[in-house]
Amino acid sequence: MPDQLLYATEAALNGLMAGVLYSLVALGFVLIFKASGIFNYAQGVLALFAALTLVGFQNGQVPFAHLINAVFGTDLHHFGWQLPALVAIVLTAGVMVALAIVIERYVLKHLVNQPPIILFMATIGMAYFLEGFGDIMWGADIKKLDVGLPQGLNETIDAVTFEAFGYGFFIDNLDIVASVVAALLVISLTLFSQYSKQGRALRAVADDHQAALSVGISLRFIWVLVWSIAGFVALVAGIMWGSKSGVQFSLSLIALKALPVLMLGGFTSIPGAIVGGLIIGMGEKLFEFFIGPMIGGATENWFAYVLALLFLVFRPQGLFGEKIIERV
Amino acid sequence: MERQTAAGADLQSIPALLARNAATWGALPAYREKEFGIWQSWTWAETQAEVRAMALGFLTLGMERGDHVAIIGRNRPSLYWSMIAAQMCGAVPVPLYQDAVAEEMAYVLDHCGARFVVTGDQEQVDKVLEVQDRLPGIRHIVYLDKRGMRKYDHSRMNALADVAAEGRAAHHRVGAELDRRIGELTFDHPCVMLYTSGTTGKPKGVVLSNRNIIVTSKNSSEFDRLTHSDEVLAYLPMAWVGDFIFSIGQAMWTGFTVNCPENAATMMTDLREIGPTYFFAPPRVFEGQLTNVMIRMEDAGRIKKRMFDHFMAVARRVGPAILDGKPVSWVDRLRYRLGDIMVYGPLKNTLGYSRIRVGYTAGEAIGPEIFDFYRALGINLKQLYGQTEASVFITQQPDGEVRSDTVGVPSPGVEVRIAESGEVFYRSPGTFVEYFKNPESTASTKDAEGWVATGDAGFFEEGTGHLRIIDRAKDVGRMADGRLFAPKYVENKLKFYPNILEAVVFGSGRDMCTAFINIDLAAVGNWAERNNIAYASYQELAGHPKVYEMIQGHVEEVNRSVAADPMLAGCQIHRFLILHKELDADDGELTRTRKVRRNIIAEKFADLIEALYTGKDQIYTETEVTYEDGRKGFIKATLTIRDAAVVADEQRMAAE
Amino acid sequence: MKDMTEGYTTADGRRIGPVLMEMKNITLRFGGVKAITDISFDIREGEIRAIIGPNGAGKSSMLNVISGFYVPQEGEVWFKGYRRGPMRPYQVARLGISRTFQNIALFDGMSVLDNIMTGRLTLMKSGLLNQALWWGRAEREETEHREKVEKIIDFLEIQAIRKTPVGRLPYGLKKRVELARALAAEPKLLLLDEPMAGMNVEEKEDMSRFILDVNDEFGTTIVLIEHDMGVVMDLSDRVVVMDYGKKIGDGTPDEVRSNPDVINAYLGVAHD
Amino acid sequence: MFYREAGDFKTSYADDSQTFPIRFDRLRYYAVVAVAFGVIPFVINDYWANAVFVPFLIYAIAAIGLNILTGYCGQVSLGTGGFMAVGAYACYKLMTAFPEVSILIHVLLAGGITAMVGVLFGLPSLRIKGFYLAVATLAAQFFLVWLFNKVPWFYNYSASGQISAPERTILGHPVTGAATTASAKYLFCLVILFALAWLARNLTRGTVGRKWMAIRDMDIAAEIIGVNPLTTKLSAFAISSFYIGVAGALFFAVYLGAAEVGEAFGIQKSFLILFMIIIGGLGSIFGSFAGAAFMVLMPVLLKNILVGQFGWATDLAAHVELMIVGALIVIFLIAEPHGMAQLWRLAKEKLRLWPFPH
Repeated sequence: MPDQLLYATEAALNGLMAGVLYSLVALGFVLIFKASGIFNYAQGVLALFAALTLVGFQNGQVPFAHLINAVFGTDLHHFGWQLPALVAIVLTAGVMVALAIVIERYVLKHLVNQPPIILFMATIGMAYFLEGFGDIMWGADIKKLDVGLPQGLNETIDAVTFEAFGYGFFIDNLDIVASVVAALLVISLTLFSQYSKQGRALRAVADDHQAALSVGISLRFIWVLVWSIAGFVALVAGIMWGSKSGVQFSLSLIALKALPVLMLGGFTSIPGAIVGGLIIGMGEKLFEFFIGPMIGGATENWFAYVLALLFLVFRPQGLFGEKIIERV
Repeated sequence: MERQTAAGADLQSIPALLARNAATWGALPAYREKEFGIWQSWTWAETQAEVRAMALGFLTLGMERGDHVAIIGRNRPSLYWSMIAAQMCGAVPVPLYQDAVAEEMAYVLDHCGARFVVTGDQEQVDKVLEVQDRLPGIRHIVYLDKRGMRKYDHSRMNALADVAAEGRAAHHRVGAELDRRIGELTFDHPCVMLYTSGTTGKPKGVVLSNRNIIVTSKNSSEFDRLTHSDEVLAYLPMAWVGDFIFSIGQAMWTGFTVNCPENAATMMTDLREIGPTYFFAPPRVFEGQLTNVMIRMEDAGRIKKRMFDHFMAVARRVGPAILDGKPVSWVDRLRYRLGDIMVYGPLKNTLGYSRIRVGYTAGEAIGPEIFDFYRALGINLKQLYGQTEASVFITQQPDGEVRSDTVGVPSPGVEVRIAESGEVFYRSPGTFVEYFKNPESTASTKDAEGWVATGDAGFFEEGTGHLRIIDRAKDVGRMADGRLFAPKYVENKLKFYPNILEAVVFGSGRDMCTAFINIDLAAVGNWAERNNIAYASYQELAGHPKVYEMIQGHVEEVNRSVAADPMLAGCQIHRFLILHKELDADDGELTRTRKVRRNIIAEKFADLIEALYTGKDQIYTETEVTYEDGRKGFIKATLTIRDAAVVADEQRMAAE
Repeated sequence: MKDMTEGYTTADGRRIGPVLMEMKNITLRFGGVKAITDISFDIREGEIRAIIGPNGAGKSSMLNVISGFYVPQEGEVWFKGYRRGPMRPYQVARLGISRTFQNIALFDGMSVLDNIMTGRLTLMKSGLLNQALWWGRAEREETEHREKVEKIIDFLEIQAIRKTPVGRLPYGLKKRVELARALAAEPKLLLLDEPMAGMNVEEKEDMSRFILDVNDEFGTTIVLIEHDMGVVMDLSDRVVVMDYGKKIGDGTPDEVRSNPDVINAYLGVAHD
Repeated sequence: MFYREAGDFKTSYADDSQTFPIRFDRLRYYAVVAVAFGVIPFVINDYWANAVFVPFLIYAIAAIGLNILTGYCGQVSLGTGGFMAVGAYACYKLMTAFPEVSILIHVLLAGGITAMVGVLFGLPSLRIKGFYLAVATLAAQFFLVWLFNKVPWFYNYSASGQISAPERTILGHPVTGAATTASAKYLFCLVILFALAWLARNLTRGTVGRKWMAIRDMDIAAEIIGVNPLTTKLSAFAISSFYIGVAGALFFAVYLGAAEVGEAFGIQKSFLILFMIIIGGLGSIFGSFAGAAFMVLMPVLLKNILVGQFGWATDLAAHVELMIVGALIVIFLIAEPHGMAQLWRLAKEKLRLWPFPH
């Protein structure tokens, strides 16, 4: 039946665009993992935190207002100004860099040479901390994020497709923008890591810490760098997701969405992250579209994982990860 | 009570005691050994079975009455049992020092004409084999640890376990014979033969009869109220009479448990695990542990260190008194209780001394501060005086009458008398039978009435009736006025001060005593730094007036304590000087074992001695010294001579 | 069932039994790289067999083939007269082949005692429920195996460190504990991968003594890889020499010493 | 300092390898057990039961379970919440299907069912390791929660989608349902915890435990000395899941009474239990207790102080709690990866060596 097919295509397109965002978040993971062997569970919370901060700056919120009010019985809320989106974004980016430095200084530095699983659990700890911190700083209430991105149905596509198939695809402008931005970001990051000096240093570290150190690359600098980048990526993701469905805790769950992407694409491969993201984005939408209705829907929550899980069982190193030869 | 009577009648041998114990305490532990990670234990019943099996085995190997059976190895139950097994066969066990080199071993094995040798392990077997060709007497070698023994020629060699197994198999055949032999044993049969490590000449084989061992064990056990619930750690050489008395004699008499450590390396942990209630150690062991404690405490945090020092001070003040049951103010008692919770208890625990009820030390003089340290902790550490020929005990200190400078009152059943010469003589049921194959030295040591010369000079303290050992009898001289001159006695007192390394006292045949002092560079140097006294060389430090003052203080204290004994009052030091060089074996002033060579020093430093007696207070001297590289050289120095305050006898007389 | 040719007797009178294990034309590749090329040799019961060769000659790979950690692409492995199919390493272990590792592979989270106890896992039978209730068999078994292990601890003279976590031990002792763990399995064939690497002289002497004692007391067949030529020549009955994954010599130490290929391939290297 | 070990020697391997080889520790343990069984039940009231003791006991069971898998066998799992849900729903189905059967049986069966599910999701652990596996276990978490949400059969088609525990009694005393007394809840959980902890101790001290730890410390070496990775890992998954399942069943039936899978057994639960064993101490039964106690007590404390004393808003206190927990995790991982159990061990060593520093 053609209709079915059309709906499917529409779903696929939407999935594809969601997938780009997954890839974006996943990229944050990959960068950090390659550079420091850390599997950064806090990536999602970084996005949440970035979004919260952005909103905070835009609306001129008083940081820690609740805390201050609670302690001193004051009644602060806003400074009463509104910052232009761009300024707010720049400020937020600065905050993310600062955060990266703090994280490096007070956490990572003390965890070098720990087994990966310990580092992983440490990032879970950080995630908790940041979540609490963000909420205290900006308040836990659901906030609306608007940096002036176009939203709502894209008439053009709707019209064109209607012309073509007699059925107008519903595709949200935001998604288009998001995927474009994401795509750009992905490309620029790839270029960065391929051609820039820092990028090469970064890959050197990824290949062999000792060697990198011996040629005079500062590990700490690299870490701050990648965490800043991760922070920035998080910010972008935060903006997209935030503008889509408001800034709230659930935003931090996009990290959980990115994990299967990584398992699929392999933790060490940038292309892997991208392809994995697309596969998952599209896959879950189609699965929901075809199978969902039969089993009660809302399959997005787990489909990605089960897919990745099954996949891993047959290819443990992921899509693009290199095969491990065990030695004794 | 039944034991008392029994002692007279049927308990006339170790095997008999073993049978008694197996009957009385069959299920209680007799021997334990740390092996394979746990304390393997044997009850008295099991022990008897084991020993009997070994004895049967020995019979099948053809062990005869009167044979000598050499035992070589570290303290292990099986080796103790093999001694008893030998006794059952009417043979005489001869434990040897395991660390002896093959040569010494050869002498002893040859002298006692050992026909059987029971060894601990391959190492000992090798030593015996090394000299076996010279010892045709040796008929069979038995070893305990099978490790590495498979390749050896077993025509005249066998594992103890296998011997015992053969014995069990053959019990129908030789059982009756064994019972007969056990039945023959009386008080007058030899129980063991122990070789005294020969400081002078070749070692002598001291023959001790069942009477010697059993009666001595009985008396000494009752003296300290030892019971079958006591625990000892057997870690001293099996060839030493003390170990035989503790681990066989008293163990058999009272039925207490003998524990053998896993090996030398784990000895301290094993001591801690067992926590013996009855413990013997030579002074150097206690000394070593004390230093160890102090060193470890150095690393402690400041608060903890302070706390430790504070409570140790309290303990030193009141601990011994409390232990001796003397009256102590309730405040101090409270302090001590607190200290016990904070320090003494844990400390004793980590050392493994928590459960010690009776502890002994002997062999040489023990420093008072060392002795008091352990007493202060509440450990009932006492001194005894004894020797192999006496089956150990001559005198010992009863509970509550313990002091560092006496060796106690005559042990039960022992008579002690002081000869004119000041030499100590004793007569006791423990007095040895004879020196094996050596009648003349037997005669020279033990007279017709059975009095034995100890070779030590000493005297009984008035009032307390405690014996005090002064010195080796041959070193004790007379002064011009015929008063006793005991240099070692005074020197030891001086050397108990950490600041004094060596001291040489002169006065034989003179009218007063004088002394050379060697300061301990480490201790005094340390002291100097604390009192910021600068010094460039040993010589400069030695000559420093402040140092002289300090040493003079020590000397005068010693004088006071010496004066306390009328007999020795003459040995007070009237004048002394601090030597400009350390007495050194390379210069022949000391023996290699760091004993002072009085005469050599006397002639080498004749000028100094002369100065001491001619009342000069300065003396210039040149002394030849040998440097590390063997070169010789001279050091020149001008030495100060000081007069030390002495307590005049007549004053004391008047005072009393 | 292949025929087992009779054994021989060594100079010091040790009886060497028939062939225990035979490698036939083993070839092992990693991707394109050939680690081992067409190597064949046999191991006889009760002998000490050494595999030597310069670095990268493929010695360790050979050991890994024997221990079943690598499965060769070509060739056959015969053990106790039967051809050994492809097996997981733990199955090989249960055949009575245990080993030590070049860079120590102890379980750092456990005490020396527990580490050695793991050596006996293949011999333990009690079931899960049994274990959980710590009743009957489980407890009995624990004690029995502890006794065996204590014998080994005694044999290798490591009583003093029984309860220490292996993480805290110095290198030499770790090697000894690893040997103990391998022995605990009461192996028919014991593989030692550079047992003396990085040891000082007297540690080496101790280790050599232990290896000989093991072979002597338990009659264990031993295959060892070692760099120290002196040690190898003293210890081993027969030596296989490898170079660039090929076998260039096989025979008694003396034969090997006089083999020209070996001399220029290995001994030349050994002297630098 | 309080230790008196001289004369406390072992003459058999049984004594030597017992759980508390040192006399002093043994006595202390008996004392604790005596208080737990002999004193608390008589003084406990509803507040203490619901706020502290019952959750502590139940979380302790879950923590032991996860510790077996993660601390002893080295397989990190983030699916704990999901497995607890399995236990809860299994228990619910059994309770409602066979009202006449004893609740105790149901709880244990629930554990058994969870064990099977655990094995199922444990299978991938053979191929994937470390945090790959950790992430994979999230699949279990999300899938299971979704399952219990979407399939009405699991909650007996109840309109609310909730499950709620009917009253069940043991020896005539209700242990589930509204009429349950504080001490009944407490005792019921305590008995189960005590039994399970004892079993866990036995498992971890013997053959199975050594296999697990071998896999944890160096899986390759473990396989080469003869440990079968398949059975070993799966046994860990099975037993661990059994414990977690039992904990889930109790959490629902005794503690909550009524539950909605999303908030009762969400991913947060998985992390909570994980944190318990990290802070308490990986690879230590005692650590499981310590961690559970800590994670249960801290919020109560904070609440009492921040809300009770300072009168802060509850959500603010909650945020502060989040920060503290997060910070603690990081601090512990940095300073003492073996958690409170290790701190305890060190303190004990100090006391044993007293007055010596080392």
